Amino acid sequence: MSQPTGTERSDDETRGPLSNWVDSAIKNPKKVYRAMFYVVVIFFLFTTLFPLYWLTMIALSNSNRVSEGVGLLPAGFDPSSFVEIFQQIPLHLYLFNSFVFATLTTIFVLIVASLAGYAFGRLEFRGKRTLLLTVLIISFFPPAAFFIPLFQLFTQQIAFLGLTPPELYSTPGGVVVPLSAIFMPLAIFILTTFYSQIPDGLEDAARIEGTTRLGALFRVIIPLSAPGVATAGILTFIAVYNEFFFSFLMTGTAAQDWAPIVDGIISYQSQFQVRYDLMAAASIVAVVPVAILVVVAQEKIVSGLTSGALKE
Amino acid sequence: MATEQRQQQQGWNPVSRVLNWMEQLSEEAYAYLLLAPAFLVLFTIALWPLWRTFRVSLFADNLFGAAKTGEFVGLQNYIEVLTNQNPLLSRPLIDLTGGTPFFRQALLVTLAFAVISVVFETLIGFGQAYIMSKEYRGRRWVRVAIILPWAIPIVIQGMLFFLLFNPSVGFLSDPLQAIGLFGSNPLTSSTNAFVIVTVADIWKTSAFMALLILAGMQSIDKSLYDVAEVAGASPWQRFRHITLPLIFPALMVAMLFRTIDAMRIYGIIEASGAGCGTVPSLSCLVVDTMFGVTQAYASAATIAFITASIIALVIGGYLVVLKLSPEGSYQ
Amino acid sequence: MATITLQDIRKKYGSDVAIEGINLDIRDGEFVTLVGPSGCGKSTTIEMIAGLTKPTSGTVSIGERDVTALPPKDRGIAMVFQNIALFPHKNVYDNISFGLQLRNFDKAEMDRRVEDAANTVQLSGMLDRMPSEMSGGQRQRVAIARAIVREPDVFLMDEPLANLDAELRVHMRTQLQRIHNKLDTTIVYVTHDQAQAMTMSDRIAVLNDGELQQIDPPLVCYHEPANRFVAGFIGSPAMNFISGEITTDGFRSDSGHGDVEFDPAAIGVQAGQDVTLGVRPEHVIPVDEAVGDVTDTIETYTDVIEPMGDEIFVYLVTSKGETVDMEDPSASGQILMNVGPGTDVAENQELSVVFDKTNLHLFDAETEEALAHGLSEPVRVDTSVDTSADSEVSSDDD
Amino acid sequence: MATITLQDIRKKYGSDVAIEGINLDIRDGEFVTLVGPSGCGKSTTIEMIAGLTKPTSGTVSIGERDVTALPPKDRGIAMVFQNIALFPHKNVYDNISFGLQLRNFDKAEMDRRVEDAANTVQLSGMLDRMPSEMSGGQRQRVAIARAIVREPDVFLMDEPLANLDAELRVHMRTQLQRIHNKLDTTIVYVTHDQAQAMTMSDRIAVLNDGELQQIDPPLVCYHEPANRFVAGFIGSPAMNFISGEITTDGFRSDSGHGDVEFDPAAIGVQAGQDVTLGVRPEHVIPVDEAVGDVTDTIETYTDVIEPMGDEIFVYLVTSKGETVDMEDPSASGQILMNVGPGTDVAENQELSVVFDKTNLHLFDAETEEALAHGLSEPVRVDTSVDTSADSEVSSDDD
Amino acid sequence: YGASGSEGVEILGNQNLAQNMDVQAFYDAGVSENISIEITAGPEDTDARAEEFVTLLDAQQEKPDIMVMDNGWTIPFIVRESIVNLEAEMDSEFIDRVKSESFEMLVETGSHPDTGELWAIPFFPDFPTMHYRKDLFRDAGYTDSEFDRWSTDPPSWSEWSASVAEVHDSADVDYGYVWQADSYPGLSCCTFNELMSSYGGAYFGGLDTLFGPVGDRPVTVEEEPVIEALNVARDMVTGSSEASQDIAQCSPNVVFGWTEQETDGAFVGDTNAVAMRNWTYTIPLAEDQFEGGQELGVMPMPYGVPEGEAAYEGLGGTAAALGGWLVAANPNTTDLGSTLEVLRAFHSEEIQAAQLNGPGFLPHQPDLVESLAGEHPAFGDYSETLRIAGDNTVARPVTPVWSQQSQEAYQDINDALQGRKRPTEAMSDLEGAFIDLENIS
Ligand SMILES: Nc1ncnc2c1ncn2[C@@H]1O[C@H](COP(=O)(O)OP(=O)(O)OP(=O)(O)O)[C@@H](O)[C@H]1O
Ligand SMILES: Nc1ncnc2c1ncn2[C@@H]1O[C@H](COP(=O)(O)OP(=O)(O)OP(=O)(O)O)[C@@H](O)[C@H]1O
Ligand SMILES: [Mg+2]
Ligand SMILES: [Mg+2]
Repeated sequence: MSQPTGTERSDDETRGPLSNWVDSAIKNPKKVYRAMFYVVVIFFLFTTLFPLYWLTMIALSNSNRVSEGVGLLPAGFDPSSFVEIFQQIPLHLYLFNSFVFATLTTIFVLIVASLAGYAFGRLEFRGKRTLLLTVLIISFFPPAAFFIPLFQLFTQQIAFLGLTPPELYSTPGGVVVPLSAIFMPLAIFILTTFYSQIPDGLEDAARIEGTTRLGALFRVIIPLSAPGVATAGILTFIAVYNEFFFSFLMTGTAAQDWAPIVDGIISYQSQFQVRYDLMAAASIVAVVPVAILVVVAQEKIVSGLTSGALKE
Repeated sequence: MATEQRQQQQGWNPVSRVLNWMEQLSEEAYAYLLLAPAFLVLFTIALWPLWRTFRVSLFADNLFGAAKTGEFVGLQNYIEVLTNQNPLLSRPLIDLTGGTPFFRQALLVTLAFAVISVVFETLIGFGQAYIMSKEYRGRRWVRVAIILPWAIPIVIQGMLFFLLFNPSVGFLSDPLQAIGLFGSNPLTSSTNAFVIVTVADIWKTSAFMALLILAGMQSIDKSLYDVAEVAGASPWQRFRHITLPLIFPALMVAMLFRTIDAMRIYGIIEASGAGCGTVPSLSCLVVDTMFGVTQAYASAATIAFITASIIALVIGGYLVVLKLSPEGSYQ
Repeated sequence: MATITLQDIRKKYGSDVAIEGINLDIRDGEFVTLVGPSGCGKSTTIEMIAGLTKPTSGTVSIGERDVTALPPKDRGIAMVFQNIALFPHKNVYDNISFGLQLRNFDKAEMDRRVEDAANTVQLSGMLDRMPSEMSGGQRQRVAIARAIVREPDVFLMDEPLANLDAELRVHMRTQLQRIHNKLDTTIVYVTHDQAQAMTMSDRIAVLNDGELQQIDPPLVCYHEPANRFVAGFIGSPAMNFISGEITTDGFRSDSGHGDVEFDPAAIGVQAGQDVTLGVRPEHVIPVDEAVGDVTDTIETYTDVIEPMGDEIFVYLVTSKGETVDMEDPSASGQILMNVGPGTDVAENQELSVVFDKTNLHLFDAETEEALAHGLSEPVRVDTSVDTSADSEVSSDDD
Repeated sequence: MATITLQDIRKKYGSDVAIEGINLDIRDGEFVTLVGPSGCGKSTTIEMIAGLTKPTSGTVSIGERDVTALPPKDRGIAMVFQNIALFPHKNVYDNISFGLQLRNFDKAEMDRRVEDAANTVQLSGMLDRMPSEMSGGQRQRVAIARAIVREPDVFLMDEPLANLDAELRVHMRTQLQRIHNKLDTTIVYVTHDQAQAMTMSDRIAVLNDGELQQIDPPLVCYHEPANRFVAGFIGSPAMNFISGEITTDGFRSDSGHGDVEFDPAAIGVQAGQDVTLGVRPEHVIPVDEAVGDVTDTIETYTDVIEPMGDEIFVYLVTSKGETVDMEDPSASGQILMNVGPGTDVAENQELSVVFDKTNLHLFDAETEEALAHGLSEPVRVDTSVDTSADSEVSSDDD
Repeated sequence: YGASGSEGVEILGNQNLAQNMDVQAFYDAGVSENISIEITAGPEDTDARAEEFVTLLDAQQEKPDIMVMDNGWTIPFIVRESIVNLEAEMDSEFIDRVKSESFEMLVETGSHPDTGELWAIPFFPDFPTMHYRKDLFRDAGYTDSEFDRWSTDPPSWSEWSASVAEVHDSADVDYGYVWQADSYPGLSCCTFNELMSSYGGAYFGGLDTLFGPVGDRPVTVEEEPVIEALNVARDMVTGSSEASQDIAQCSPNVVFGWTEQETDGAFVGDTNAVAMRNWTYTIPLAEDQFEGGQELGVMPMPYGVPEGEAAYEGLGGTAAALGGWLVAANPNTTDLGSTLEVLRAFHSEEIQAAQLNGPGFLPHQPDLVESLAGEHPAFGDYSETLRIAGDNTVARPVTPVWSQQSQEAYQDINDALQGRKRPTEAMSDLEGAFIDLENIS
């Protein structure tokens, strides 16, 4: 294999590179496997990235030539939309608002859901099933079903159990609080699943070393569930960052009133005219923070976290 | 001994006193304590509003005055909606007469969408998770690339697919028309628009599946694969006997929540330009009814609860068919 | 004060009873080894002392204090787990120092202690490794270091040396004893290794099927096993058992080989009682080497011979041509003999042997309780006193 | 045909060398045990045979076929892992039958085999349990059953009996031998248990620091260790070493205790050469029991006495009042003696001992290679032949 | 961030207004200098704007003080009494002046349907006109005389469709006449509404019953003129000659999925169509965009049947759907006095001039349209056309249930256009749905 004989070599030359490859592939099926793997990778990259590529082409197109059709290259070339998006509206403020919502909600959800996930995943208690079902049932409802009472509550029109909360409308609280509740069931389920898979032996070891049960959760179980926690975090963050229903209705339309990024993006749309190039450019800009987050967080989704831990 | 003293000193600190108190609790009491914050949030922010919304659904709509609801009518709203007698609904919810074409009935559209999108997203999610889990140069970028669609706001996702299938801007509808798959106005034909909406959703949300499946895969102890390999398992058998059962809980969570989400589909329908008129879904009915200037709150609340019940039926079926308890294979 | 007291401890897993009801008093500074067959409840017992498993009923006290409801962290214990349980996300240093970090030790003191502990387990160069980059034995040593670095009142060790080689095992054994002496720690130790159990322990607690069989100093367990189970379990290779009955002038074996003469009255047994005679392999002696008070000659044939280096196991059968059933070493008609390395034996030979009468044991066939130890001047075993009280008495002499 | 050949195998983890270059020929149907200190590379070697770890260089062949690039599943092996690694989501039955299910065995045959294997490991009643509901030893037995049920050509077993008690260990040992004989399987076995290594193996391969020290039948390793390392490693308790030098009429120890007279020429050493004398504890004999060819009397004092039941370890020091350093058993001036259980010794006594001259070993102090085994009629060790070739020759006689 | 101060008056409009309106005009119109005025932008999409107002009124927000409302959904706010009843707050002399001087339809869509009280002041009207490419028509032999005639006296649909078809045949553009027939609110309120009107049809039997009383008016969508209008629209696209009039095939079938912005793209952006129906805002766009020989022509919408031949009073002839916006006051404002003072200014010539010159919004007073728009650089050439079109507007029947009815309507209309239902079948379905909704109270 490694040392082809002279005749083979001359053979190869006449048959060309493809059949050479086929030949060596037959001898070494790993090669075929590798090649197929890369084909699959490229396929997935193409399907996920192509629409984004095209979005970039729209952003780079000349604004009034978009409607002529944008192909693989921009219609006209006008990168100025990336500047214009900041001139028309304070896009950075919208970005900041969404970022604040997403960060606060993600932290809050991860903490509260971690406690609940620990209880559901690792403790035995009566009513576990029922409570878990209750959590699930909350996500059956269209968000609109929660909206009006919360809206009235946050605008101090009604009281909850006799209490009137501070006016949360048009503050981060008005978005973070409902979104926390809405994205909590998913996070609880994810964390429950992952926490329950950490072997008891490791928690036992931590407790013997002197942690409380809660300490074991934060020092051992959460670090070892990093893939699950990172996933729950990414999913929640992105969902909130792009959430439109509550963040739109619970805030004003202006960046100063805590309007979210999506509000910013759609304001490039006027009644009869849509600046696709601006919307595209703005959404590309808006995706950047998320992309950075994903780059960072995906490092946590690594394998083998529990290998070498236990003999069993 | 030093350790001992330290522990005693800790005993005076109020924080650790609380922690100590928690530590003494029985497992059950401790579980309830840990669940308290979550349920406090869920109760105030979710259950309580639901209760209020439910109450609204028991009253009549009032469209012509300052008050939004009229007299108490009990379950009348539910009966009217379920028998298609509520004129405020733009689409039949359930049309048993068969008179309305398939893709114009909210329930059927919703179910079809849920089934198709969840099936495809699961399959694609598996594929994506697989390539994200392998080690090779540039893996981190592949991961980012695959997750990116999930990071696209729904408005942009909608715009993107609207434009891609827009006969004048994009270039996808021409070839599809040429081979006869699409009509000339894909976004106004319910069937075509349904396909577009579904494709758009699969494009975006496969990443959701992929991420959860990937996380599940990464939590598997590698030595189990060694054992399986030595036992003679082929790659498929390793997948079948180790990967699949061990990611099953994570997969279930992913599928469960995707199904729920798919059955609440709304945003992409509006954003892609197809519109609730072309591809009506259950959530479309809720939002249209609740937030139009008509402000038919009672009808909207009714539909919201009916939607939730339908989802509950489907998810219940899930749990029964897959013989899952909600806590699944968590033991 | 770190005495450990288990009172009427029972533990059920669902409907499976793991521990049947154990009473155990461990004195301050004592080194008690739990032994028993796989699955007998050793780990369960140790986990209940640690507070990781709640007993179904009964109380656990450590140093006078009832700790049954106390969490593990407040019990002042360190533990080596049977399944090792290293923190896979922490390197060796962090694994070892974890308990110290929790107690906010200062860095210098922590470094010193970790360095010390790592030296003790001969891992000093490996503090930066992750558990997944270590061999099985190395991981086990990290687990030991993690426990000893804390210098607690009580050590619980569940097979801490299972994956170590003989030399290291000896080394660790001495180290543990040194720590034990230095800190005056109470140690509860689980092992399957007879040599460890014999050499390290103040007392050995023998468990079987969730019940405590005997707790006594090692040699008492060896020489005066409380019942047939302990007799068979302690000592490797195991004791030979010969079933038979009491006659008016001693023991008559069912097979006719291995009769022993003594006065039944001296040990309070009656003629006709079914009993089992126990003789350890080293008390089976070729007749030409016999000295002292021995039984009558037994004609046997050698079957398998296993030279072990420092001793030789000889499997004897009582009738010619028979072969030893290695799977059931106590099958009737076969006897295992253990002789010194210089002894001249060959397979399939005739060989006359005798039993050393001073070291014979007699057990009731039905209750399996010991009736007598040593049949030259038989000593009657007082079976009316229960095991744990018994141990209290007999262990006083250590 | 399942011979196993390792050729020039090297394995590095990053820059750490785990295996230095090993050549190993295992014959079809042979039972080879790998022994060596913790971390010496036993598991790595076995994993390379299995194909779980790729050697950095060198080739692995199984039954004539070069399998270096072959995945584990195509190598026809079954393996017991050191870390057990049961499938946590499968019950005992499914864990054991996993390999059979992969091969689509029919249900009846599978049931039969699983039942058989479960019986062999004494777990027949537990087929429905989940691994998490079992004790450490029980899990280990499941792992063994999972391997033996497959009846493969080659068994690789990494400390399969570490967590089992003595009785079960003996039982498993016999079972494994039975399987070995019945199926004529080639077995590569890792253990820390000397008794297992001695009784089960056709040959023992001693590894140290990633290098093969000796591969020979057990008694050859015991009686004719290739070097000081093997001499010290094989045998428990370990051999005593006394450093000294060759004089014209034999060996003179540095401490003055333990001189031996012999003719240096007979073993080809020269006066003045630094050497180490090795004597096993059982070859240290109280002078009054001495028979045969022994050395001159050595005056010693007993320090610690460890009665083990069937034997007694006596720690001797050569000058009065000194105490034994248990941590360094080979410290100069101390000698470990192993005597029979009847021997009458007490602590802090004077005791004259002699060495059995036929069982003394001489090692080069520098290279640590063996120079001679037995100094009554000294046998010269031919050091020009390298270890592996050596083993080929010496193992022929088994 | 945080609560807006109560100082000054905030007007919530759109981007265009916020950016291009000269605030000074308010002071010129007499608003006291010590009232600060701020114009902010809300969502551009009309439905989103409506939702925004619903929520901020529900939230009892103090800001904005003045809301710019689409005449398509002002009446529901009036009926729900969620805005200020201006007739109760302002002097009747001013109210009467507004009522009499403004486009009548705008006034009606800002008044309470039961009492006729004025709740919102007209801001600007909007209506479509027919845009066409004079240069292409010239190439096909048409001359300025026709163009001049059309600008005040539009052709019938029958003539117009034939002309467009003829021009399209010879011109190098892809599309003939482009218009908006997507299944969207614009179809029911406007495109089809005006077509139906010019054929003498109506949803609820004429102009008197446009704004109610709900449940007490006839539903007339099954009548012949409505069906005829549907057939005309279909014929323009399919050429199937189902209408009783001769209508030439002149439109591409993509119009069934098009809204304003696609037609805009085709006619203005890509200069790729012969003619287009669109709102007045496209006139400046096209003026701006057209280059070389390209030349814009504008005329009122073609008619179906002549005025007077229609069964209902005021229908037939040229008809343009009335869009337009009103301004209303937030009842939660902390300074109602200043708010009313600013509102009053909207009905001044200064403001109407400023809105025309700034954001390009036409005046809401017909007589100002001609005088002011005549000088406007873009509208100037077409001021008479605009006036005629403005005089012939037809409003949508806004009531609290209109939003639902509109939805039913555009779905059924689009179904009929696309051939998914026969026109009669679609209209009979629609009649059923309308009656159900009429009877809801
Ligand atoms: N993944 C790894 N990375 C770095 N070093 C490793 C890795 N795995 C093993 N080693 C090192 O290689 C050497 C050999 O390891 P191996 O597991 O073969 O030892 P072993 O002989 O089986 O020891 P034990 O008896 O303790 O199980 C050890 O020193 C170990 O620390
Ligand atoms: N979670 C559990 N559920 C059910 N039975 C269990 C569970 N844990 C242990 N057992 C059973 O309890 C008994 C005692 O287990 P334990 O672990 O204490 O044994 P052990 O003496 O430590 O054995 P080994 O020497 O094999 O480690 C065993 O028979 C075991 O099968
Ligand atoms: Mg155990
Ligand atoms: Mg190993």
